[in-house]
Amino acid sequence: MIRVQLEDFDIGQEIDALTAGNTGIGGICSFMGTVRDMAGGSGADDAVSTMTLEHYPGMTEKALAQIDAEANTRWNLAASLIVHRYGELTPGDRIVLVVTASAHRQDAFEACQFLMDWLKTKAPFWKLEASEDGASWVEARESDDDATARWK
Amino acid sequence: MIRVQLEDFDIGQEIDALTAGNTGIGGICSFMGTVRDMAGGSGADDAVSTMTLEHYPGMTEKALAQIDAEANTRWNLAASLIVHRYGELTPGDRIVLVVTASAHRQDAFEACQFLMDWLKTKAPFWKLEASEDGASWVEARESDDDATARWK
Amino acid sequence: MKILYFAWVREKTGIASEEISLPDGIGTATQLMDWLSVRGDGFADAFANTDTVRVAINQEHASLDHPVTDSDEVAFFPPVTGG
Amino acid sequence: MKILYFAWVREKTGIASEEISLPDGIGTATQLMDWLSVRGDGFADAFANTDTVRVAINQEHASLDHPVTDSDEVAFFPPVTGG
Repeated sequence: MIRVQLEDFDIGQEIDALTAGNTGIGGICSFMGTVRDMAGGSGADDAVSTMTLEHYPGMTEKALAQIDAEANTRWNLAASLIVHRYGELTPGDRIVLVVTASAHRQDAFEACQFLMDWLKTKAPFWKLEASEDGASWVEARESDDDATARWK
Repeated sequence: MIRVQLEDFDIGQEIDALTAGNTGIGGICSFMGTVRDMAGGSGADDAVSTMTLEHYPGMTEKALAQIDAEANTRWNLAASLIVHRYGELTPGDRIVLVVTASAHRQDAFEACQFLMDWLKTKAPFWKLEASEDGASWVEARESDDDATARWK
Repeated sequence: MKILYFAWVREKTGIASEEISLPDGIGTATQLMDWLSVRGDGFADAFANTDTVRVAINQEHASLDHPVTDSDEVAFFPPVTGG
Repeated sequence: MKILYFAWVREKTGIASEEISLPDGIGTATQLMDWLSVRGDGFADAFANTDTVRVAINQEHASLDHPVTDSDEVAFFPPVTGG
């Protein structure tokens, strides 16, 4: 299941809704990305005041649904969820939630990492960080490309 | 931080309490173990009605605190939490929660897996599964030993 | 053809999207970028370094030498930074 | 010495814990198990297959040949299955 939304989310409610009634689940892995107060590439002095997430409506939903299906093909999952926010956020705010539920924990852990690595390098989102010094677009990191490459 | 308790927990509240005020956190990985309705080693017909978790009070708290400290030595974590329940549970009930928060997602994922693998093989808990056919102690799995061995 | 621009590509071109008729002789995303570049300083700036520009055709990631046709939806943007 | 029994080891011995005075000549966990085994059928059954029994000494996992002294807290239990 995937959702792209402006609104915040509650991890407990999301997990409960996703796993309700399915008592074959033995493990639920989740990852939540939050806005850090330090600008991505720069020194610790450059405090972020807001982060604005732009995305490509239409492509985002399509791409997220594809990768969610792919994770369910590769691993034995009872349920999975991707929730990604867009719009203006501030440090500490939740950005993204990935939940994977499985009978066995290894499937849940691997699928969750796969989805996060993929989101970082393929989902059409762009982050604009604003600090006292002005606004700048967060640059993609090579380490994220490397992380995605291991799932080939 | 570690806790051993009879009571249920709320993952959202636990994460909020753990990460409150720390805006240097970029990613929060969590794993929740739940009671499955199928008996561990046996066929799908053997539906579990209750699972009772026995533990070793004193050693449990000590061992959990040690491994929590070890995870914080091995990975760059902003915060970590282990909550493990004991007592009588039924299918779908939450058993354990591990939360790891870090500036970078790889640290959070690895530390969370490390803690779960360790809990499966070293934490002094024992599971008694009761079904219509009677009660039996869950046997340790070799695959869990293998999973723990990779962290040496 | 519908063209969309995102993030700093959008800021440099000054527009988020437009409809154009694909001119004769433009057969790939790279050729489309070259053609867009000569429309003005903003466009020239946006496509000055094609190494930093990514393209999606009909909402799928594509390579810069991917064919484009007049019925396609083409999007130009920097490497993505979601998650 | 305080001795604790957990899970099916506890069920077989019939007791969860006891205080004993460590007899002379018992210097390791294995020797303690052997000594406990001859106290009755339940104990014999609990320690019949030492491959399936684990030991903790003073609340730390230990090997079966680990020394034990009268001031130790020793626990016997099956391989753990938490998490």
